[in-house]
Amino acid sequence: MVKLAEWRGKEIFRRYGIALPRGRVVRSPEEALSLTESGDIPLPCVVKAQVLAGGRGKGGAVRFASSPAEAAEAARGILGMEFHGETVKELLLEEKLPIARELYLSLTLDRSARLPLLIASAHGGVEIESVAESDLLRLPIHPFAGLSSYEKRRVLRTLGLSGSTAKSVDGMLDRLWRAFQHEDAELIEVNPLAVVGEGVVALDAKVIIEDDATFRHPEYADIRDDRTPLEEVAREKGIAFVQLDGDIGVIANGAGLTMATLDVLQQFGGRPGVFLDLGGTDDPAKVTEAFLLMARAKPSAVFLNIFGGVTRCDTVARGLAAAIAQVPPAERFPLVARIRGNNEEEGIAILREAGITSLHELQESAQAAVAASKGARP
Amino acid sequence: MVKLAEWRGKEIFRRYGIALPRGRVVRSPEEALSLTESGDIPLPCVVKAQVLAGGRGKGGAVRFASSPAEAAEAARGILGMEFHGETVKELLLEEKLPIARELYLSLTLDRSARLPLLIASAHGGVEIESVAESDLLRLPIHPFAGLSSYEKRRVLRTLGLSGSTAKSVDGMLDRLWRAFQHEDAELIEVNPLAVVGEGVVALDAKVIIEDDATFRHPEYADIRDDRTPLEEVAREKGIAFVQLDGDIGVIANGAGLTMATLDVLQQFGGRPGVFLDLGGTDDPAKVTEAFLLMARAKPSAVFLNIFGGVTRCDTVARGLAAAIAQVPPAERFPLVARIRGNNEEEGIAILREAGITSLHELQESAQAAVAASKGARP
Amino acid sequence: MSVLVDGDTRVLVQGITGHQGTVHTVQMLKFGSKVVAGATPGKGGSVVEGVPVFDSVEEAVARTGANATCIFVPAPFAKDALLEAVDAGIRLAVIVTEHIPFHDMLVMFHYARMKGARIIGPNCPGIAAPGQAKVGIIPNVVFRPGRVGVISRSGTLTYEIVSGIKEIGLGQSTCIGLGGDPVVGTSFVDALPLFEEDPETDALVVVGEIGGSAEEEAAEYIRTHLSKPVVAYIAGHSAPPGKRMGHAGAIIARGRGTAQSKVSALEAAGAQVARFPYEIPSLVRDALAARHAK
Amino acid sequence: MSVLVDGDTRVLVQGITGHQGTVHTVQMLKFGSKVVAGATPGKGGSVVEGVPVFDSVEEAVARTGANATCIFVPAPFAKDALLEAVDAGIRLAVIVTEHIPFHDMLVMFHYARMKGARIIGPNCPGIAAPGQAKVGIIPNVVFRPGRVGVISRSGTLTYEIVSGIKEIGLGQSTCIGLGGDPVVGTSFVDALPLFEEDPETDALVVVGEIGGSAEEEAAEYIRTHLSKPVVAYIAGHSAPPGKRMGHAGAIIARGRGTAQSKVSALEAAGAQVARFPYEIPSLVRDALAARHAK
Repeated sequence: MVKLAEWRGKEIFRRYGIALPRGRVVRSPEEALSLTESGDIPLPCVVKAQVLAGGRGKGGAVRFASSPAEAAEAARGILGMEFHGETVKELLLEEKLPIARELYLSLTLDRSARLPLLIASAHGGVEIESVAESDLLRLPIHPFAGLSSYEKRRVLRTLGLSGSTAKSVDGMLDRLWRAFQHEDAELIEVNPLAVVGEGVVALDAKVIIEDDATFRHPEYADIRDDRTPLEEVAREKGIAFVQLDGDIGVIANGAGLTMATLDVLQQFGGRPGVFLDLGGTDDPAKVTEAFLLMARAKPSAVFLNIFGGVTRCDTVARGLAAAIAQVPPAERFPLVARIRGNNEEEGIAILREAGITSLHELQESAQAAVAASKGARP
Repeated sequence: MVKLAEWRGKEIFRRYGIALPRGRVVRSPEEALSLTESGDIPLPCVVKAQVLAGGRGKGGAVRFASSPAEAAEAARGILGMEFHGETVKELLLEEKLPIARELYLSLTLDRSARLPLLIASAHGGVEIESVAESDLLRLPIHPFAGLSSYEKRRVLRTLGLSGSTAKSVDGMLDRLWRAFQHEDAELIEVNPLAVVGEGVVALDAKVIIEDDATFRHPEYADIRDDRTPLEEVAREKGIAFVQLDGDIGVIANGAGLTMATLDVLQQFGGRPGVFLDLGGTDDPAKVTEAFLLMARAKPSAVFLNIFGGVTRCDTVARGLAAAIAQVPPAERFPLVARIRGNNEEEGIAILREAGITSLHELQESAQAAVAASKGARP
Repeated sequence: MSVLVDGDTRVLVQGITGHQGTVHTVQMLKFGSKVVAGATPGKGGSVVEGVPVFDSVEEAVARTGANATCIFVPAPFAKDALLEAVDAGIRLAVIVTEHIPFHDMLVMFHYARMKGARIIGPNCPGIAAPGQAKVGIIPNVVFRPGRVGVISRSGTLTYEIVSGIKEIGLGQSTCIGLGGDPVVGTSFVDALPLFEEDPETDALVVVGEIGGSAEEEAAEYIRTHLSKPVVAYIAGHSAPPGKRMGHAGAIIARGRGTAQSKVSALEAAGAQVARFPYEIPSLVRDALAARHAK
Repeated sequence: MSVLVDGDTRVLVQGITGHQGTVHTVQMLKFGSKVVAGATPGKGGSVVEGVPVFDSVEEAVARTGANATCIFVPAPFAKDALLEAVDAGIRLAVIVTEHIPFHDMLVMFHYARMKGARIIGPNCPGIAAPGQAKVGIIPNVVFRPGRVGVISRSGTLTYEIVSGIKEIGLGQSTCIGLGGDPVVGTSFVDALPLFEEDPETDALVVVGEIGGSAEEEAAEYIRTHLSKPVVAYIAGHSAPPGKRMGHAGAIIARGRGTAQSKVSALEAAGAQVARFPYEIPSLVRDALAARHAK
């Protein structure tokens, strides 16, 4: 899931010919000053923090300016802000347009229907979750037919548009659809879509690109605005690594087993703080790397819960044994291990040699991990 | 059916990135001389008549030149030639490439399967009709899936290619498929597709664009290389008008009825010379125009055979009556009329007022028309 | 019973507010069809010849229970009209519109098939079952209820032939004009089984044209599956090779699709093949007599 | 009997010459599956673990009668592999490959459905019927023939649960791992009717995850159509909203797809919902006992 900052989303919009306000990215108050002084950004203008979380307006991360000095002041006020855990490093400066109405459009996936879903509403400019279901049009689009004119007419009726404004939205719908497909987007959201004069303009852009499609779009592979530094390192090594609020480290394989492991730990009073999904691997070195990465997260204890399938128990045991030897004494932590499934006996034997006992039951091992996190020796 | 001359087809190929020999269109021996002298067209080169009929090589409409003088001489020899009824007005001058093998590729329509059909053969450079069925690969391509890699691999196996030549054809197949779809082609044929060094080059290009799709491709609407002047006038007026070898004119409505009418005339010893399909119309003026156009073809007699449906009998009768008054005495011809179907009685009455008797049976009226064409008064 | 349409067919007319749409709505109503709705974007709320018009097919279906559509919209918009009908749940679409690009029709055909909908046409006169319903534009005057099924690739030639059947005192169970385009939603082999299974049909008339191989495929089907007598006719014996005769389908290419190839195939399949349209009615009468004599 | 696969299933392995393809071919053979062919472009003529390898699926099907495929090819080529299999007439495709873009999967899903083929997966462990056949990668050790059907969105968690069922002396009729991607070829509501109709299945285990609404739809189906007892488990109770938990599917968004919403729906549908995986085996035993007591 590659979430793009507003300005990056708008760069995509621009490539597809979607109407936008005039705007520029700035990273300092000085830039804001000079772009408004030069007229590159007309006044009055909007200064928007480039963060991924929503609710920027209410949160003070969007300000208005009617002079270059105000623009610089607004930039100074927003840059460096902490906004829902993100530090604001970039701003988008845009002309402020006279908005007649605010509408909503998005394209996403309807998992049940296995179809792209177009959502439209005449009630834009607010969080779409807060709009009543009866005010939303949900229109599944079949990829074999594409976005048909009749479907666009339904959208226009929902938005209550006609004439040249309708025509402007009609063209935009085609462009959004093309962008959704060609950029392998998970989500394209325009909220608000502003009626300005006879046409429409995308005031905001929320674009999420599918991670799995980055082999077709290497340009997105480097965009990683929503990851912590350790998550980023893990990603580079091809390990799924997520940081949470607790203190117990979890190493498991497979999303379902990982989640079930977290659930069980929590049930016994533990607080999972970081988890790491090995996925399917048969490379002990990857297990070693994962374990060392886990060590860097400084967990109070680690629970290794592996069910061997593609990833065999002996592979995990070998990687783990190699890793333990490498952890610096200062970074050591209690470890509870449970390995089951393919090559279970070999794995258990290898762990035993490394001084680690593999427990059999999920329940007892989770309890042991929680106890260890609270200071008991496993 | 917009048949494109080779050079026009190659212009499309170039737009889609399909590899071609270096070439230029010339319309005089002087152009051929200067382009080869300047090196714009490298020597040796090929000089090809730009006509729509096949068999140019055997027919002397393709020549080779190894000096500018020879190029000019070849151009002089070919320009102005009559080739299967076409006068050669344009030539394509192309570099002569060192050809290792000649292959065949085309995309067309499989009517029965309702799917585009890719045809490939390792036996290129000859008329594809002469290639044994066992040496042809016929591959239906589903529009919902597009041209898949596995299908391209089948083509490459059929062509006996591997390595970089295969890669070159793989890319070309994607481009041909895109051109076939995006240009609304009825046929795209590359014969021969030449293996030159490690790659492939389209030595010839046969492209037919679908008439019905010209609303999406206005650039093709003006290309009409395969029509006689009268057919061209008819086309501008929206009338289907075809010239044949005989002398009887036929005006009918609908392709099936028109063909059946021709069949019946021929059965009774008549020779249809021009036919005109009114199609569906309810505009008497169009009927008048059609009739006057028919007059310009100087038929020995005209058989009007109408079964009224969308085109009502009274509309036809009205248009016909108006037209008869406008035909100059020198251009008059015997007329046999048969109008049936919707508003038959009104139509017959209108014709009667204009001095024309409508016959009832197809057989008797066809016989009358044949007799009239041979000098008998209808 | 009849084929594909009957007294329960509730017809929607897409493009009802256009000239042809209106004219043929009147004719369909006169024929006895239940034309329950029209659809033209932007014209919702109006009434044409007593038929309510809706902005969308979805609304028309929801409000009137329309279950078949007759499409008259211009070629550039026909694909959209068909997709709209199919997505609204309509399972029979007669497309009268001509000049639809076949690349569009490929998508229309496979999309409709995927959703379980049948297309008749495009560029076709449609379907009519005398005494039941008509969806299309075949002139009402040529019909008379009876037991002869007619399947044809032609328009006016069909009228000529159907009319001839009426003139000798016979009538039709159902008549389907398939359309002459290179890509049609329903071809002979799709339509033949419907008539074979129709208890109201005693004999079949198959009207073909040169070009393509639909008649050859029909012959194969007739040979292997059909128990009812078939009278066939192929237009275009005298057509010169390679000349376009009007229908995009009527091109002879590569030695296939000639009149002779089609006639031979049909004769080999046991069909009576008329040389001229006016021979058809008596061949049908003979075929019926032979069948009843059995 | 079993579900979707049985002793007549003839398995093709696409990507058999890759490491995972080879490893799991061995495991499938050990399980007792008839792995009859492999396909890898350019590797035709070779033999992997006694299984002949072909350049194309078409050839593999023609030569070996393969009627199911197990796809291991890398994500960028998975769409092509699936289309090739479907076009070659294969009607059951297990896609093990992970990281297939969902836009590709949309085309794959609808193309396969159009052609009457079923996809299991992608990013799934596949299907196994102990004593019959396995198409996929679920470890052989967890199985034992029996009468419990298992349907799961997870991989390793399924192994854990299936293994638990075996440890208390029960066995499985068929186990299907649906895969955890946002677009899967077969979802709970597609798989449930197969088990309902399977005479060899007495009880069902449904293993879900947070994200999406597949479990809620399953609950609705269970409530309205299922006569057999269902034990369910949902992973992800403790997952923080909005965090990606590994599977693209496991995202909680817009207040839908939470563990609580799924558990409530399943309980309302009459399923026994386990809070933890290790509770499942005994709940299944109780459900079977109650069913047999009836």
